[in-house]
Amino acid sequence: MTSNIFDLPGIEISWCPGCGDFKILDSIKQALVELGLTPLDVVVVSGIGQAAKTPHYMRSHFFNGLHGRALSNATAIKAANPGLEVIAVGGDGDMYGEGGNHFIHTIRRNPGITNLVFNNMVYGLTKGQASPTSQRGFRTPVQVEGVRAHPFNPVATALVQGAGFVARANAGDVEATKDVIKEAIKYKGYALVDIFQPCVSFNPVNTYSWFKENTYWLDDHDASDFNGAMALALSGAPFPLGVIYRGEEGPTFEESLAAYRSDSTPLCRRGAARDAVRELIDGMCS
Amino acid sequence: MTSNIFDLPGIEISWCPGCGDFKILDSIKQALVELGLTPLDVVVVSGIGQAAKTPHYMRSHFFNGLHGRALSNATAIKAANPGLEVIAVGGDGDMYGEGGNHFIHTIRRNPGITNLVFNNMVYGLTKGQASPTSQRGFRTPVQVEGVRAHPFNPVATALVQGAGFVARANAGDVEATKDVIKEAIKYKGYALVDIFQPCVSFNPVNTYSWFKENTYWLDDHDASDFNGAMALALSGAPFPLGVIYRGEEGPTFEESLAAYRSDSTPLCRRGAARDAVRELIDGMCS
Amino acid sequence: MTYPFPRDEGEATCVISGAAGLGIQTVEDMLARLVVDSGLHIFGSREYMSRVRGGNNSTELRISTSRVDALVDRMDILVAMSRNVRANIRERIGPTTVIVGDRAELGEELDGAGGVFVDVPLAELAAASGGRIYSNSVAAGIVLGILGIDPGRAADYFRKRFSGKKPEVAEKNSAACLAGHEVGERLVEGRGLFSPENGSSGVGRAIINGSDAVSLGAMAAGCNFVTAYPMSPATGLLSFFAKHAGRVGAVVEQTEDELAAINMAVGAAYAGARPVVTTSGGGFALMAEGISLAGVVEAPVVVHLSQRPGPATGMATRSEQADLELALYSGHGEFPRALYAPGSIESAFMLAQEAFRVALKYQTPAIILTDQYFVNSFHNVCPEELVLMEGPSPLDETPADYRRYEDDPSGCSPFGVPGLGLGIVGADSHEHDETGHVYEDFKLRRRMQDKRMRKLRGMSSEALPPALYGPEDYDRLVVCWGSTIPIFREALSLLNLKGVALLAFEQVWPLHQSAEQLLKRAGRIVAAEGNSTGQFARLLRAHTGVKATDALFKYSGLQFSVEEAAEGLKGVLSGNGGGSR
Amino acid sequence: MTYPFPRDEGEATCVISGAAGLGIQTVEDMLARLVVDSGLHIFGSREYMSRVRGGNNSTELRISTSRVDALVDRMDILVAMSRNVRANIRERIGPTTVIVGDRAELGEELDGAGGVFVDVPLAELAAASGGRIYSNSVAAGIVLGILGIDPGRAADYFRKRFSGKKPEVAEKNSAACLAGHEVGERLVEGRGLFSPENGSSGVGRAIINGSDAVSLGAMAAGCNFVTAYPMSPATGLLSFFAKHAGRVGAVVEQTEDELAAINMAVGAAYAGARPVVTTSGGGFALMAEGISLAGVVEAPVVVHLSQRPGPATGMATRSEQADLELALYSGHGEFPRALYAPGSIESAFMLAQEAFRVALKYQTPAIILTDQYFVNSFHNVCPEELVLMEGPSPLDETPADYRRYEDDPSGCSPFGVPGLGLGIVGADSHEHDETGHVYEDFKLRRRMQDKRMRKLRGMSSEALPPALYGPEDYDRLVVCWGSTIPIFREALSLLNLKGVALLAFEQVWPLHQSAEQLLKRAGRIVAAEGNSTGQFARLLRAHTGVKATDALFKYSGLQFSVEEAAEGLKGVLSGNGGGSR
Ligand SMILES: Cc1ncc(C[n+]2csc(CCOP(=O)(O)OP(=O)(O)O)c2C)c(N)n1
Ligand SMILES: Cc1ncc(C[n+]2csc(CCOP(=O)(O)OP(=O)(O)O)c2C)c(N)n1
Ligand code: SF4
Ligand code: SF4
Ligand SMILES: [Mg+2]
Ligand SMILES: [Mg+2]
Repeated sequence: MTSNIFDLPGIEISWCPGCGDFKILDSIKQALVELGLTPLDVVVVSGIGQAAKTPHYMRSHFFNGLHGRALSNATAIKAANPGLEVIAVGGDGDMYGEGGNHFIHTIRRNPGITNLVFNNMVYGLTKGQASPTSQRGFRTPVQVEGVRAHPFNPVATALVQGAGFVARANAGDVEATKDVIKEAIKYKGYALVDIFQPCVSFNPVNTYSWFKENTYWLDDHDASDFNGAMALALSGAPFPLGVIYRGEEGPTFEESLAAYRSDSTPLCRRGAARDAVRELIDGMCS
Repeated sequence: MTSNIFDLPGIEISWCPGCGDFKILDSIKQALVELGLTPLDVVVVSGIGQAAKTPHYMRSHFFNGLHGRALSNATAIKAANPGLEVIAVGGDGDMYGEGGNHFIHTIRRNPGITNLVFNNMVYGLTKGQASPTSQRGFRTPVQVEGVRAHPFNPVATALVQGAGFVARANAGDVEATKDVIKEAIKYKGYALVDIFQPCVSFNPVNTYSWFKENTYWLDDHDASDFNGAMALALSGAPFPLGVIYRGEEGPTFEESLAAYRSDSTPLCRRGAARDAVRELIDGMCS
Repeated sequence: MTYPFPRDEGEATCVISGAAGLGIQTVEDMLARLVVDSGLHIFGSREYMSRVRGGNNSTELRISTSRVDALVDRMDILVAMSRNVRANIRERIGPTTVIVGDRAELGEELDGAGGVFVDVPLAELAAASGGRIYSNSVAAGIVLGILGIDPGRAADYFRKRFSGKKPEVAEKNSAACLAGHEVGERLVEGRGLFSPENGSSGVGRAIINGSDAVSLGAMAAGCNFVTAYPMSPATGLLSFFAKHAGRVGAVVEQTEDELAAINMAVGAAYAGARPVVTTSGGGFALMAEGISLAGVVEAPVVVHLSQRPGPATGMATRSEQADLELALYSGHGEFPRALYAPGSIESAFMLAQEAFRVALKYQTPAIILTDQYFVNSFHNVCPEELVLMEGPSPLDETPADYRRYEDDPSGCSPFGVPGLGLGIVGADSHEHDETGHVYEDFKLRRRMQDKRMRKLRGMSSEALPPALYGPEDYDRLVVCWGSTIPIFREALSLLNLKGVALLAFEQVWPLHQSAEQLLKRAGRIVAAEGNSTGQFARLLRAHTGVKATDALFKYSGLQFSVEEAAEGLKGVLSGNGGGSR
Repeated sequence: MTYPFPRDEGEATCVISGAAGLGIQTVEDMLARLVVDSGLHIFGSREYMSRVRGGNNSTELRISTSRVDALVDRMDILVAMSRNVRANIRERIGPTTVIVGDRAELGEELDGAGGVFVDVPLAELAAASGGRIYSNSVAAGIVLGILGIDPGRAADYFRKRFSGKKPEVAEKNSAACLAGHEVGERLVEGRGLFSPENGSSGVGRAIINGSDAVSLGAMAAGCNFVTAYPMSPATGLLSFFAKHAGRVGAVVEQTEDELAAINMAVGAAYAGARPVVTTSGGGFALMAEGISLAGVVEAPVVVHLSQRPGPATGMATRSEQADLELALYSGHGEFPRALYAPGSIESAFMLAQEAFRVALKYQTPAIILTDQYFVNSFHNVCPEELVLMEGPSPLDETPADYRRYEDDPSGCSPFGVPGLGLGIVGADSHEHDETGHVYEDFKLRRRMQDKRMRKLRGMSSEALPPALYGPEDYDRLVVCWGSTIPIFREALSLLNLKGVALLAFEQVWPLHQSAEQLLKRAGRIVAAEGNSTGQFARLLRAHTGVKATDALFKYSGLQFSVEEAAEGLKGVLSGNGGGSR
C-alpha cells in the first residue's frame, strides 16, 4: 500500500510476519483515506488480542481498553461525542467470546459505530487456544481432542439482533475488504464486518488458501433482502463475502438520546446544569 | 394443580398474587411428576430475579446462584454428575441480559440441561425496568421515553447457536406449557423453553390477554425442519408456541468429556489420581 | 380513653408498617411534606423486604421541633396496616406505643404485644371514601390528626401528586384522609401532639433522600453520563437521572450488565464526559476490572456504591457497611482512588461534587459509598445549606504535539479529549509511553507507575479531615464512618459522657493526615461499624498503627438505631464489652 | 584465545536471548535435562515480550553443583541469537561475560557493550546441518560444549522430544547440536566448565516449573474440575490439565469468559467436584462476584491467581506481586478465605494440596498466588521431596433430614452433595436458613454470618507459620512472601550480615499467630515486595500493628535478582535508604 496520513511512523509492529492483520490494517487505513477522513476525525477503539493491537499501528485517536469490552467503550465515546467516527476493532475471541454479551446488546442498541472483527478462528495472542469461531475438530493445547462446540456464527447472530449492516470480508483480498469497510463506515448505524484472517502461527487449518477456497464474493445479491441475507448467513462453507445485509438507516442510539434533543453540543463542551439542580431542589421544597 | 411430591410445604411465596410465575411453577412440578422423576433426581438451578426464586418454592435439590450465571452453574453441575436432571430457570433479564454471554456459549457447548426462561419482558424483582425482551416503546422509570432497542429474540438466537431443542410456551396455558417442558426435559441435549409470563405488577402491556391474543399454538409444524423453525422464530406477533425446533440428539457436553471416557463415576465419588501424579512426576525425571 | 402519646417532648415517632403494594410510600411522602410545611422537622427511613407485593415493610417517621437525622427504636405510634407484623417492629412496641390497626385485618396478633391498641376500621373508612385501596390515605389522615396537622393541605398535596390521573383519584384520597383525620383528632381528644406554635418558618423545606442527594450533587458537579444496571439499593440514581436526562443534558443508559456500565463510563470519560455509574456490592465486584482500567487510562470516573449485606446476593433490600475494603482494593494492580461516605443529606450533596472534583483533577476513579439505609432515608434540609461548589472548568483544546500521559510532578497530565484540538489523544490499558502507545520498557514502566501513584500525594493533601464531635480533650474516642455518623452523634449526646468524643469520617480514603494524631490522643477507641469485622478500623490500623480497643459491629441487615448505639457504647465504655449485633 | 569463563566456582549462568519463534524453549528444555542428567543442579527462568514472533526474549540457566532456585543478574555466557538485544540483557553484560553470537545476524550492535564477543556462524552451521531453523540446536550444542556435557545424550533427547515427527527432525537437531558442541569445546579449549566428577547422583532429577508444580499439587489433592479462560501467565495449569484430563479423570473446559469459569467452579463444588480456576489479575477481578458466591454458598473452590503487572492489561507477560490485596478483599461482603504464595517448586506442590485441604475442610475459597516469574521458572527437585499429603476423604451420603447449612461450633456444616444420599441439598446466594432457603430474618442473618466467619478461627489455628531463615536472635528482619523468598534468602546468605534474618511467608492469609511476636522482636523491618506500595507490609501492620521501617519494592515488570536484592538490602540496612526499583 502507498503511504497515507494514517501511517504511524517509526513503530515496530509486533504481529508475526505474514499475519493477515497487516493486510487488514492496510485496508482500514486506505478506506479511511478514501473516505476523506483524517486522524483527528477517527477514534479506533479496541480490546486485547493481536487484532486489538491495531490502534497502536496507525495514526488516529485511540482507546485500547480491556479484553472484550471495546464495544462498550466505543458506544460511550460515540454517545459522548457523536461527531467522532468511532471504529471498534478486535479479534474473534475478544468480540464474540469475552465480549459476547456486549456484541449482542450493542447491536440491539444500534450506536453509529463500525465494528471490525479480525476472525482468525483462534486465540492468537494467548498462543493458540480455540476461539468461539474455531471450526469443529480444531486441535489446540487446550482442546486436545479437537473443538466440539458449535462454531459461533457472527453474521447470523448479528442479523437476529437487528443489525442494519452486516458484511464479511477476507484479509487476503485487501482491495475488496477496503471497499466493504468503506461501506460499513458510511452506514449510519452499527455496522459489522467480520473479516476472515489467517493466523500463520496458530491456525494451520484456516490459512490464506483455505479462506480463498472456502469463500466467494457475492455478486448480484440484494443486500436489502433480510431473508436472503439470513439464508446466506446460515450457509456453511463456502462462505459468502461482501455486504450480506444492508437495512434501512433507522435512528441510532446517540440520535435518540434525550441529551441531544435540544442541544447537539458534545458532552466534553458542556458545563454543569446548575440551574436545573436549583430548580430540582426547589421542586423538593413543596 | 393437585399436590405432588415436588411441593414444598409450609412456605410463603413472595410472588405477587396473580403472577404468571405461579402457573409456571405448577407446570414444572407437574411435568416432573409425569416424567416419573423424584426430588432427589432433580437439581433446579437459578440466578436472581422473581423467576429465579422458583427453587425456593418446590422440593428438590437446588442451587440459587448469582444474577445471570445460572447456566454456568448448571453446566458444571451436569458435568460433575451427569446422572442428575439439571434444570436452569430464570427471568429474561437474568438469562438474556446479565447472562447473555453464557446463554450463547452454553448453547454452543450443548450440555444436557433444560433451560426455562420466564419471559415477562420486564425486570420484575428490581421493580419495572426494561429487559432485553421488552417491546419497543415500553415505558418504565428508566426508559422514560420508551424502549428503543431492538427486542432480543431468544428463539432465533438460540437456533443460530446450534440449539437442538427450542420451544416457546405461555404461562397462562398450564397444561400445554407442562407438555412442552416435559419434551424439553426428555431431550438429551440443551433445551430452551422461553415461557411468556405476565407480570401483573410491572408490565401493564404484555398481560395474560395480550399473550393470549398475540400467540398461537403450533399445530402440524415439522419441528425437525431447521429452516421452517428459523422462519417461525423470526416472525413477529402473533408468536408461535410449542416445540419450534427439535434437532437430532448429538453428543452432549458431558458425554464428550475425556473425564468420562473410561469411567462413568460422577466426580463426587472419585478420589485423587495419585498414581497419575507419581507417573507424571516420573516423566519429568527423564 | 386517654392514650399515652408523647406530649411536650417536641418529638414523636410514628412507624407505618404494612405489606408491599399498599401505597405506604404515598403516606410517607405526604406526611413528610405536610409536617415540614407546618414548620416541623422530619426524618424518615424505610426498611423493606425483597418482594413487590405482600410481606411487611415499614417506614419510620420522626417528627420533631428540631433537626432529626438518625434512626431510632422509639415508636410512639405504630400504624399497622397488614397482618403479620414482623418481629423487628413488634420488638419495638413499648408500654406507651399507641398501635393503630384494623382488627378486621390484624385479628388478635398484636394482643399481648404491649402498647395500647386502637382498633380503627381502616378498610371500612376507606371503602366509604371510595374504595379499600384508599386505606393508606385513611392511615395518613389518622397520623395527621394525632400530630395536630391541618388536613386541608393534604388535598393540595394529592392534587399535585395525582395531577396526571383523573381528578377523582385525588378527591377520593382526600376524602379518605379527612375521614382518618377525624379518627386521629379523636384519639388525641382534639389536642394534637404539635400545635401550630411548635412550627418554625426557618425549618429547611427541602425533603431529600440520600439517593437524590447524591444524584443532585453529581448533577451539580456537571455529571452528564450515567450508565448502570439496575440493582437495589442503587437504582435510584439511575431513575433520577433518567427522569431529568433531557433537562440536564445527560446521556443515560441502562446497560446489559455491569461490565458494560463501567466500560461505557471509562470510554465516556476518555471522550470528555463526566460519568457516574451506580451499583451495589455485587455489581461493583463485577466492575473491578473496569475500575482498574480507569486507573491506568487515567479516566475520571465516579462510582456510586450503595451497600447491602453480602456475601453474594445476601439481603437485597437491607443495609450494611461491608464493602469498604472491596471499594478500596478491588481492581488489579495499584492505582490511586478516593472514597467518600456521606453521613447526611447535606454532605451527600457536597461529597458527590467533591468526588467529581477529585476524579476530574486527578484523572482517576472516585467512589461514593452509601448504603440502603442511607439512600432510603430522608430528612428536611435548608436549600441554602446545599452548597454548590465550583463547577468543572472547560477543557483546553489540545495542541498538535499533545501527549496524553505527559509526565508532571503532580502526576496529572494535561487532560485532552478527542475532538477538541489538534492533538491525537490515546488511551491504553497496557503500560504505555507518554502518547499512550504500548511499549515494553522496564524503566518506562516504573516512571509511569510512579507518575500515577504520585497523584495520591496531592489527593492526600486535599483529603477532607474527619469531624470531631464532643470534647477536644477526650480520652475515649468512638470512630465511625458514613451513614452511622448521625446515629452515633445523637447516641453520644444522649449519653453525655465525659471525655468521650466521636471521630466521624466522611472521606475514608485517602485519610486526612490529622487522623493519626487524633486517634493517638485517645486511650480507648471504639470502632462502630455496620459490618462484622471492622473494616475501617483495620484500615486505620494499617495506616496509623492505632488499634481500636473496642468494637461495636452491626450486621443483622438493619442499621443501628440511636438507642442501640447508645446502649452499645454504654456497655463498651463501661467495660462490659460491646461486641456485635 | 582464552575466554574468561568461570572455573572452579561450581556455578555458571548462561543466558540465551533471541526472537520469539526461534525455538529457545527447546534449547532450554534440552539443556536442563542434560545438565540434570549429568548430576548438576539447574535453575531456569524466562522473560518474554507479549508477542508470538520477533522481539527479544531471554532464558536464564543457572547451572550449579548445589541447589539453585533464584534469579541472578550474573551472566557468564550470553548466547545472542537475534539482533536488537534488549537493554535488560545488555545491562547485565560484564567484563567476563562471554558473548556467543553470529555477526551476520548481530552486526556490530554488541561491540562496545562489554564482555568478550565470540563470533560463531550459527546460521551457517545450522544450514549445514539441515536448515537455518536448527540454529537453536547449534546454540544448545555450544552451551553443552562450554559446560563440558556429553552431547551424545542430546540425540536421545531429540528423539524423544520429536517422537511424533519424522525421524529426520531429531537427526538434524542432533547434527546441529553436535556442530555447536564442537564450537563450544573449542571455546573452553576442551576443558568444560564442569567435569563428570562435579556431578552427583543424588541430584533431584525432576525438572518442574512453577506452573506444573501447582498443577501437580492440585491433581494430588484430587482436583477434578478445571475451568478457565486463557490468560498469561496462568494458562499453563489449564493446558496441563487439558493434556492429562483423561488420565486423571478431570473435567477440563475453556470457558467463554472468567465469569463462566468461576461460576462453573462453584456449581461443580456444590455437586461434589474439587474445582480449580486459573487466571491472572484481570480475570480474577472479573471473578470477584463469583468468589463472594463461593463464600456464601460455602463452596470449596481453589483459585490459582498468577500475577502480572497491572493496572488493567499492564504488562501481559511480565511479573509483579501486586494482587495480594485484590485476592484478600475482592468479593463483596465478608467471608473467610485462605491465601497461599509458594516460593519454591516443592512448596508449590505442597501448598496446592494445602489449598484444597483447607478449601474442602472449611468449605470456602482458597487462593494460590503465584506470578509470571514463578510459573515460568523451574529448578530440579527430588521427587521424594514432593510430599503427597493425605488425599480427600470420600463424601458421606446425606441422611433424609439433611440440612446443608446446619450450624456447628466450627462453622463447618457436614458437606453433602446432590446425588449422594437421601437428603435434599440446597445452596443459596442469599442469606438463608439451614436448608439453604432464602428467609429474611435479622437474627438468622447474624447467626449465619457468625457461622461462616467462625471458620476463620479454625483456619487461623491451622495456618502455616512463616519460615525464619538466619539467626534466631536477629534485630533486623527482612520480610517477604511468595516468589521472592528464595531470592532474598540467597541475597541474605551472600551478605552474611550479623543480626539480620529473613521472615518468609508462604501462607499470607490468615496469618499464623507467631507472626506478631516474630515481627515485634525486630528493631528494624524491611518489607521486600514485588509491588509499589508494600501490600503485605500493610496487611501485617493492620493485623499486628508492626510497621515496616524500610521498604524495598520492585515493580519494573521484572523480578528482583539476587544481586539486586543484596544491594538493596545493603543500602537499606546501612541506612542509605532502600526505595523502589
Ligand atoms: C480479562 C482477560 N482475560 C483474558 C485475557 C487474555 N487474552 C488476551 S487476548 C486473548 C484472546 C485473543 O484472541 P482474539 O480476541 O481472537 O484475538 P487474536 O489474538 O486472535 O487476534 C486473551 C484470552 C485478557 N487480556 N483479559
Ligand atoms: C450482579 C447483579 N446485578 C443486578 C442485580 C439486581 N437484579 C436482581 S434481579 C434483576 C432483574 C430481574 O429481571 P428478570 O431476570 O427478568 O427476572 P424477573 O424478576 O422479571 O422474573 C436485577 C437487575 C443483581 N442481583 N446482581
Ligand atoms: S499469532 Fe497469529 S494472529 Fe497473532 S500476529 Fe501471529 S499470525 Fe497474527
Ligand atoms: S413483580 Fe411481576 S414477575 Fe415479580 S412476582 Fe410480581 S407479578 Fe410476578
Ligand atoms: Mg482470534
Ligand atoms: Mg423478567
